[in-house]
Amino acid sequence: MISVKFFAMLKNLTKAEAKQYNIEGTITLEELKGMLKKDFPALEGVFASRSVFISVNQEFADKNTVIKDGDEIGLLPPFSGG
Amino acid sequence: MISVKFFAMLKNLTKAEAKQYNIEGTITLEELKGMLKKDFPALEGVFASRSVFISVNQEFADKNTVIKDGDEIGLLPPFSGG
Amino acid sequence: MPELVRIQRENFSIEAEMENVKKASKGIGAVVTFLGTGRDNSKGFEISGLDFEHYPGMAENKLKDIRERALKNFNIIEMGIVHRIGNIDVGEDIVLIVAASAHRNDAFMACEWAITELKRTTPIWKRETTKTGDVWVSETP
Amino acid sequence: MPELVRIQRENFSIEAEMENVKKASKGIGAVVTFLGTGRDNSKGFEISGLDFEHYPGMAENKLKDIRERALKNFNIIEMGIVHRIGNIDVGEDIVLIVAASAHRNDAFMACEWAITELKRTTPIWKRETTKTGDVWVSETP
Repeated sequence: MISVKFFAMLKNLTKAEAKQYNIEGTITLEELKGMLKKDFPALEGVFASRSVFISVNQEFADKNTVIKDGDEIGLLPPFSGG
Repeated sequence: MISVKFFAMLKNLTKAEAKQYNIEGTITLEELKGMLKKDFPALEGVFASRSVFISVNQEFADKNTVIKDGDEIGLLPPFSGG
Repeated sequence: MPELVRIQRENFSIEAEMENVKKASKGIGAVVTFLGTGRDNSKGFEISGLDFEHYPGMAENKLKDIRERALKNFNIIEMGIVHRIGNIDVGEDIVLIVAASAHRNDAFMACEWAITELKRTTPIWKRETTKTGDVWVSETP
Repeated sequence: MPELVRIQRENFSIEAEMENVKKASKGIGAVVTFLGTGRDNSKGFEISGLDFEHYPGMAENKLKDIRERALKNFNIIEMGIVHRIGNIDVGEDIVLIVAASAHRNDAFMACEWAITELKRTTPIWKRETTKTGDVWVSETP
């Protein structure tokens, strides 16, 4: 099982704090985004505008990042700390 | 009468805190330096090395500054505040 | 002795944080601090309060990472970073960065770099309360 | 309420000075401070204490002038400057400059400019006590 956490305005959009998925083997970031868009159509615009970072196990993911069972994924809108 | 104040290491050099002179009319900075060098030969090297600022009535003097009766002159070595 | 880098709900003492950094060495001659505080307006809107959310674990690690890179890349002796989360009133303190060095230029450079890096890399989000409702702020593109 | 710009023998409270500056406006979002402290070494010599002398009147006026020029030339809201004179031990605070603005870049620029200008234009002199005696420091050429 993987857990996807939503933060800040993304929690408002998805009306959820987190979402769990059971996956077999590994999936890519694009596959994850597909799953999320199906469950949360509001995320389509967010992914399209690229105004979101994705973290895997609390590190920034990149194109080549692969998601495996047990991973913690974060959907991070643009930061505004400081 | 004018009063010349010495600060920091210049007090050590002149072994004085201040020196008063009676002047008639006005004098130039160069004339003042001449008077000071006569009374405090140790100042010769200081003036030669230009490692001193001169203030008149607590404002930095320049080449054209003229000293008149009642003025307060400061002999200011390089600053080291902060 | 409190940790040099941390995230907390409660307010911090600027003096205590600076002391904590200063005691690293008697060779410290310059301490530059950046303090971020809650303004009463933002982009023309009146603000009546702030609320900060963070990604627990990841946010703390990103701040620790900033300190370590600052110590490696700048000629500083020590750095402390404290960021608050939760509700923060207008005028209250939000974030403090303390950079200490022998000479002032290094502390200025490291402090300014660290706050810029914090805003760029640390998963913390600000929500502003305005007359027309609460707005999440997106400052990093 | 203490003056924003002053020279004094006694130590100052960093927190009190920052509060004094912060209360100028609720539009302040960034406060950058420079704190100069007594180091235990200078140019390879061990220092056991410091003594600062100033030109009374002129030094205060030069500091006030720095604040006024900072307010005119930088986009800051307020600035405070405190410099101590007399005997100062290693590790003690010597000078504090507090610059407050809406956005951080202005406060960083004004604070860094102000301490550079202080060293350049303010008649204050430092004497360092070393093992081999007391030495007046000439830092400005």
